[in-house]
Amino acid sequence: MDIIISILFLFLLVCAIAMSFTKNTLAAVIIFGAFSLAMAVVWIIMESPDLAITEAAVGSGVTGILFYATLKRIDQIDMNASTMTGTTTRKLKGHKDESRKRKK
Amino acid sequence: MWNLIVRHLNDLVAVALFVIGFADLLFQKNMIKKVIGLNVMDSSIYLLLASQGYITGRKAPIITDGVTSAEYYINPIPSGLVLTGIVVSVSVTALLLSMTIRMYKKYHSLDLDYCLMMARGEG
Amino acid sequence: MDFIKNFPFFSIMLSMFCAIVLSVLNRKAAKYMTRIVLGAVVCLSVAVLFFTIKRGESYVYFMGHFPAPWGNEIRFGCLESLFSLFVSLIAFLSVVAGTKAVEDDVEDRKENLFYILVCLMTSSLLAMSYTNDLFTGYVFIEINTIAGCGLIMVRQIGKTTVTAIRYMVISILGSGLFLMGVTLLYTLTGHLLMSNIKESVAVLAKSGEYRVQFTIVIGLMLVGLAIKSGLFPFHLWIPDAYGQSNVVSSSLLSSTVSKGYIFLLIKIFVRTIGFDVIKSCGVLYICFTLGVVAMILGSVMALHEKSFRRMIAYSSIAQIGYIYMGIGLGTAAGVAAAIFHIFAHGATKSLLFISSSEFTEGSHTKTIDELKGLGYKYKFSAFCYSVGAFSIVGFPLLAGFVSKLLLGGAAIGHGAMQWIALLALAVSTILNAIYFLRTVIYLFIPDKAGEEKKQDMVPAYSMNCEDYVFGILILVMINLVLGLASGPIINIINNGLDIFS
Amino acid sequence: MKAERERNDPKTIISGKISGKLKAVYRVSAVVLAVLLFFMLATVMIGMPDIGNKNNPDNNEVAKRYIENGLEETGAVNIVSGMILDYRAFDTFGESCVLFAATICVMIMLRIDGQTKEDDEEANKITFGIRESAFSKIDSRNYEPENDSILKKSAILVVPLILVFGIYVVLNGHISPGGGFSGGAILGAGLILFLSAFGFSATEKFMNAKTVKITTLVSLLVYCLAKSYSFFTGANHIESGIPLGTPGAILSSGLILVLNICVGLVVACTMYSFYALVRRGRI
Repeated sequence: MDIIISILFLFLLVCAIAMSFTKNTLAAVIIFGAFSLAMAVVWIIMESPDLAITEAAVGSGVTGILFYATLKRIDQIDMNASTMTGTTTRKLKGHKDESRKRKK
Repeated sequence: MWNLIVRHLNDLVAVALFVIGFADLLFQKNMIKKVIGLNVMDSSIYLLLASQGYITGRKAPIITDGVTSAEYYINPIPSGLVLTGIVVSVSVTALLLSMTIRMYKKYHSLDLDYCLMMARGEG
Repeated sequence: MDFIKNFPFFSIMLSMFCAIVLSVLNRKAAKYMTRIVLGAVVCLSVAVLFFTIKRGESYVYFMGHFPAPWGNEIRFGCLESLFSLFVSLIAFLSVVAGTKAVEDDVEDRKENLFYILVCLMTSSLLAMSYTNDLFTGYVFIEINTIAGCGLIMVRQIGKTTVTAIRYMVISILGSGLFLMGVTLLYTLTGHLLMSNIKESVAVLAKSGEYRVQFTIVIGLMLVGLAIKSGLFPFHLWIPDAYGQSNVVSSSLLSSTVSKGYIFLLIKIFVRTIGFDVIKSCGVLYICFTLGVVAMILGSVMALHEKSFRRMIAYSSIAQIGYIYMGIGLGTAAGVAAAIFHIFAHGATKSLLFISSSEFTEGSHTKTIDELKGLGYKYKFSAFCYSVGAFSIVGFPLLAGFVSKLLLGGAAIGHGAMQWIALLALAVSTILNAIYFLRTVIYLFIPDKAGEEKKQDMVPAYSMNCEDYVFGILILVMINLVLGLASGPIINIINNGLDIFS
Repeated sequence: MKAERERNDPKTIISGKISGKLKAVYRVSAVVLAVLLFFMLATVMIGMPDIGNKNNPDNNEVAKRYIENGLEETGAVNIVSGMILDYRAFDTFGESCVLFAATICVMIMLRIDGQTKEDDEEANKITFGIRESAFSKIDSRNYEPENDSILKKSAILVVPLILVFGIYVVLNGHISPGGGFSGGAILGAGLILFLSAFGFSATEKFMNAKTVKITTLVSLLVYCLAKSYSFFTGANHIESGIPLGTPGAILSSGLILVLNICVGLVVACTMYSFYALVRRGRI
């Protein structure tokens, strides 16, 4: 038990640090999803199933979806701006790859 | 020393996560990462709170087989408080994300400092 | 008579209920319903205030079927009911007097959402003032923060969004620290109810255990709430937030929302942890120092500010410094003076903000220089603004004078702190006088050059808007009452503090 | 135009030559502050009571009564549910109001009413110059996925399961882990999945602004009134007269079931409306 929880804690710390230093916004959001999932397992080990089910549904579920929807909307705003003016206004290093795909 | 760290492992991890989240919320420029930092910070406080209720060798507070002895279950209060807290952090996350979209619509940037500068420039 | 014990609960639930129902009403119905409900809350608070003054003791009210450490409870004495009366009265008057400004600034179809936020804010402030449980306090702090953020951004120009984001980010840092403090306190004492925490803390403090821990816990809570109320090093969000949002929002934010946090802080200091423990761990010196620095620096920044609304906002920083200085003195007299200053500043600031709306909206005045000669055009607003300015400077007969007198009186007899406090009060008052009287003088300077500009000004809406006149006049009267009849109010505050802990 | 854009580009201002050094200072100060705060809090933590010890101050008479009398007094098998919805119900009521306040703020931010000029522009932009009222293929191209058959097929399989599971979690909140909030979030996630697979036109048949509004209003009102009744009777020492039923049955534990259903509905609608508002500015 101790070993499992130590590994999970290590995973949480690595996720948190990686999230702070990654350049890519989308990657940060995905790492956050992993973080929440690990948190849910920690709750199970800590004998709080209520928290586990809530964290799994909310942390990695709905919050993640909201983040993705936000990134998508931001992308949309950029796309509209570029079709309106003919120039690209992209500043985010975050989802460069996505936008490139779209332009093709 | 090692013994002490092992006994307070949950506390120390929670504090480390709290500090990382706090620094992210304060120093990251990208709004999305700020919001993630907020979530990490809140999770860490919940981890700390729930650790206090945990008692080695006891079960989750759902009554099984009609046993209602306090010797058999962990402390239910921290779980309840954390449940309330999680709702608060989801609400705040949604609010901040919606404001981020609005800001991006106006200034085409996720960088809060840059947007502040642009807003000042408007007079 | 005993039925009055239910009234605090009714006032919290009534405003929540109103907020929920407002979500389906149209703007006109929402406006009137908000007024009726806030008026009813004011009446309920008055009843509770008289009841508690008459009985002279605190009451505990179960929220549910279970007694205190198990269930939630609210507790009210005369101080809590006075604060609730103040909050609901200011909210009611701001909404009534600022109707025109709200109609101008908020989109028609979102106006009911604005009133929902006002109701939620009022209800959370009432709950914060009545609650006897730290975690309930945290939940209602969050409602207050979110509602405050909504109030800032309800005037949708691009700038307010950025301002609201910054307000929100800073506030969340504060709530994170506060929640951390609550968690650690729960770990150390095993309770969330304020009275029970006090018992445990007294036992632990006697045995000398966990001394460092308590200092850190108190520090975390203090910093968390200080960030939220905008004490000096954490004040960066104030000028933008108060300067750009709608006047009603500014008035509510500066005179009620930030005061709610300070009231909760006083509650934590006096009722939860105990003033003796607080004094022994030295946190009060931080309070005092930051308060004094805020008093001076806030005034200096206001002096340098060109924009009219932002100048009033900067003066809020100085006034919050006064309150923290009063708390930092560490005596009952100091806390009483701080509480009186909460009321005095709240009444004055809302008067200043709302009466300034006619200058800023009517003639699109932004800078102080443009105020010249407006006093002749908008006579009523200029008069009321001057009353507010005189009050905040500390003109005798008005609220600000009494509160400064009380703060000065509380400072006497503290050795070195006494001189620092008195000097800071003197310097800050002089600076206050310089920048506020400047605006008053500008208002009444005849301005030849600006004659043609006046042609296209909006006619004074004080003439045809009875709501505005009514609200502003009542605010002026509150200032006079706080100044002239300060004796009974100070008595109530002192009695309230006696039964507070 | 282009030059202006470049000048306004944050890259040239923020990460360009002006703030190259500033960025390093920023990073270093962040790390230093984090490390300092960590050591401060860590020293505090080391001196705190141990984790997992049954003699800690927080395992006191409060927790004991919850466990020993909780089943009798609230009728809920899941003690945590009984605690947050009966003993400490005022907190939980505040929590629902936080969610409500957040929804209102998100609506203020993102709802497009077509009243102001900026909104009109926005509506035009979203639909590539075609007015928003004209829902068309272009509209769906922007909001909704292209015909993604993998997503559609798997959604047909998964969505009913998710919804049933969500309903199960809500209804069993007082018996098993979960409750109104987690169940509502699961329901909301199911609705969002349905929405992203089949688009707004299919979802609007059963979930539109009116449904969301009415559901939220009714649930919150029921919640508010039920809790007011319970607070009022409790404080005045009147029997509430709500039967608790046999522990372990679905229809038991008095108001907790009703409150769980209300919270579940509110949360599902809130999550759905957050997503819809973020995606297209209307519910």
